[in-house]
Amino acid sequence: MGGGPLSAALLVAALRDPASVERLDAAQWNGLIAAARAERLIGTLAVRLEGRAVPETARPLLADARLDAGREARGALWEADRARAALASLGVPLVLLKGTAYAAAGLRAGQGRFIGDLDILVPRDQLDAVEAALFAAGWEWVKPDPYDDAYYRRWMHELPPMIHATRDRMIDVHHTILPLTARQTPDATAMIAQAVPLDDDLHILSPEDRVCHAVAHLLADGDLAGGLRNIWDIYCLIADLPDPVPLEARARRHGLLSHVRQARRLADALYGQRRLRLTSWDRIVLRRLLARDGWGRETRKLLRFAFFLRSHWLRMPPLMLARHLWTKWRKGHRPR
Amino acid sequence: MTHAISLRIGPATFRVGSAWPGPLRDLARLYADYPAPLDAIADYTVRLELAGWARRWVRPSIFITGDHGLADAAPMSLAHGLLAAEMGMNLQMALGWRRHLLLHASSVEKDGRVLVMTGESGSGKSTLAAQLGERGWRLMGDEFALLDLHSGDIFAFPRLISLKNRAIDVIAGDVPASRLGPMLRGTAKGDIRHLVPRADAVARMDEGAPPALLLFPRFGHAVDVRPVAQGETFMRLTQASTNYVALGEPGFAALTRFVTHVPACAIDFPSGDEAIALVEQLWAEAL
Amino acid sequence: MAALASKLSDQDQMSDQTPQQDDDRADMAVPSRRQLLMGGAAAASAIVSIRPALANTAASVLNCTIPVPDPAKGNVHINPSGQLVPAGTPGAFPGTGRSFTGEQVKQAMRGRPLPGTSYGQNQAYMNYIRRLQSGTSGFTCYASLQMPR
Amino acid sequence: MTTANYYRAEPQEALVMRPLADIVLLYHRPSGRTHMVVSPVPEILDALQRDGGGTAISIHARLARDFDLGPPDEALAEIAAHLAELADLGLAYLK
Repeated sequence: MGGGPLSAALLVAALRDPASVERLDAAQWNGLIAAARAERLIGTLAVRLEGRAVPETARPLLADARLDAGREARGALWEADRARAALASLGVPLVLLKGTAYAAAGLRAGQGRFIGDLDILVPRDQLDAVEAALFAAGWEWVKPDPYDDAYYRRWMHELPPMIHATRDRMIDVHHTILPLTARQTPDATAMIAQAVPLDDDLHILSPEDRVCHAVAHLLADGDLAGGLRNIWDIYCLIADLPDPVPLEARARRHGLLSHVRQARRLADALYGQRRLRLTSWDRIVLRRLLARDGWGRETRKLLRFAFFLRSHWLRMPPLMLARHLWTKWRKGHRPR
Repeated sequence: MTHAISLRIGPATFRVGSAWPGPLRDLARLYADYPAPLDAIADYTVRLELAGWARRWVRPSIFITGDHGLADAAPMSLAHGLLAAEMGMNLQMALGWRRHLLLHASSVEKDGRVLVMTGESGSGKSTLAAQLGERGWRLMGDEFALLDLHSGDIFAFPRLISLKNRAIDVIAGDVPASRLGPMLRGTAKGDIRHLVPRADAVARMDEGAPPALLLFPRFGHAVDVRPVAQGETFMRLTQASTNYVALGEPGFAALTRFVTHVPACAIDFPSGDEAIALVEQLWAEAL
Repeated sequence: MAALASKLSDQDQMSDQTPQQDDDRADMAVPSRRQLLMGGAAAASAIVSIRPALANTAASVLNCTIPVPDPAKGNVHINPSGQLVPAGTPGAFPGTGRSFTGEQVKQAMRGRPLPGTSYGQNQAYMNYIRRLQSGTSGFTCYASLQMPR
Repeated sequence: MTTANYYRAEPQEALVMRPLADIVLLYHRPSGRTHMVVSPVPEILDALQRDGGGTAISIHARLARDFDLGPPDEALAEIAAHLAELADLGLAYLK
């Protein structure tokens, strides 16, 4: 029923060792492409395979993906420029996060990457001013639901998502990088202080903080949705570190040391030389990350649901989790 | 997925997987004479999945998805399985195609030049194309026209023509049964029956040709012809294209060249016969 | 588009030269001291920006449905202007517990009321549908039914 | 909408302008957006680009040389409104 080997394994192998695609047959190519699209890594794969011998029929498909990725990056940089224009009068240091930051700084992690929303980090005490300026420049709330709004403001690490009325692009304004309730409390002020300027307005996090943020986003907060993409980011970011030593100290400062070490092991297991020894918990995470079949469908549903519950659990202390889930349940939220 | 088929329509190759054999049997029969895909690597994967775990037995219904999908997609009854497969393929083209500017338009070719007709579903563009396809024109497509970004030529996407309601009687009467799909009653758009394009249209599906005339047909109104200004034509074509914005500058250049070279008219007609006479007359004037 | 069209009707010929092919900058040479149309300070916008028509055509190739209200909002009622209000608010209509198809909503936009609804219910539901925002289920379907904004 | 706001023009290579019979098409490379414009917007953009920037006042003066703009105060207000709209779209930059 699964339609050949787990396609996610094909995808990871192709990113780790691009030459390996020259041994794939048509069925394996179909699995590789379906998984790459489902994991939104088709652009990254296409850039990685540039110049490789690929079957005639796969060539235009990969060329399309590279063109799309280029346009994606330009669209993301334009959103960053619009946010800069909207916030210029506040004199607030505007720190770009995740995909937009990688694209703006020309990092390897940004090559071919799917970017989607614009994520920015601003000092917490400037949140209201930033919100007002974005409103004035044409952004609006995505979901005007009072309960969500209050929940976001109190417990989440970001404003509720906003969308620009005419450009239909979303922006997430963060004031720290993890929900306030999470056990780990990364030092956002230190991150902003160490941010690296790209030009006179836009900044990105320091090399070490970029890794810590990507790790925090993936392990501490997420249910590992988009995990393969996030770990590819982490693999590239770690590889680009000028010097690996400061990362450990920085991770310890943000209370993320064990997570950064796990991320390093996972990145090595998926995309690296696969020399680091894995824990049993690592192996469970890997099973969840590779749960996709040759048709691009999600498999191991129970394992996936367990991680879904885990992501809520990590986001808030038990008592609040119960109240939050009860409120959502009463309002009709049923996990699909 | 237990059942699968690969097929090629114009430049696009599809891999269609299904939880049931029925829809793929129809596809295999109706696409039998299409040029085969170059190899089994597909541009797109389409999946016809169970719309719920009970749906295998209780009122079986299909959830259409694939590389691209729409969360709001309505489940479809298994009886409409062939339509679900066609829609699945259309959805991948609409959301994913980048090799040409995709126009939600029908197109037919005669003497090496192409007539393009665009308009909302129900405007008559598909029926008119199907009728012209039976009257000496080469049908290139009833749903999508592919505008080449470099040459400006139109390329074909000759999927099965979906005849709706009255059009079924108008056309199905004088075509051999082997070119007709099953009668699908009570779909969201009424009764639908699929028609295989004529053999030469299928055989020549890879031949592009330059566009000579663009029409905005409107079925069910008194006969009338109005030229459409370039600015309005441009705007309406951007709204009839699912990938205009995604293509960036090449899309802008291709569409600008199209509207500055191809004359455009809005035509109203009460029925098919007036429409065909009107089209033949405007076609003669346009050359 | 209408604002632009009205401006067009009394806009005389911009330049009579035939449109150049691939030269990068159109030559703005204007033969005589032409009257540059000024619509006054409250001029309707002279700029129309093209928006992706993705939803517009995508969903027309696929049937889609619009749940009224979005089940994720729980048991809420809809007031005449289409806003979600707590169940039991006077003058508000209960949710239908079913979804309307894209076709049914398109007909309703042309005046044929949604099936199984009273006049007031139909107005409330259509106002709700018009207020749909991205992220609410049914938005893609609704966006696809609209003519270009 | 002060008429003294100074707007910097987008560099010439950032804009592709194609006149059609009844309208001017504008493709803005940095944003990947297409705009359809009618007078006086193409003329304002052209004046802005020739000087690398300008205010409603300077553009009004430059356009007045080639065109009859009608009552000055109305024309100034409209030019200022269009400049603000161009800045919103990123086709000009308010300093």
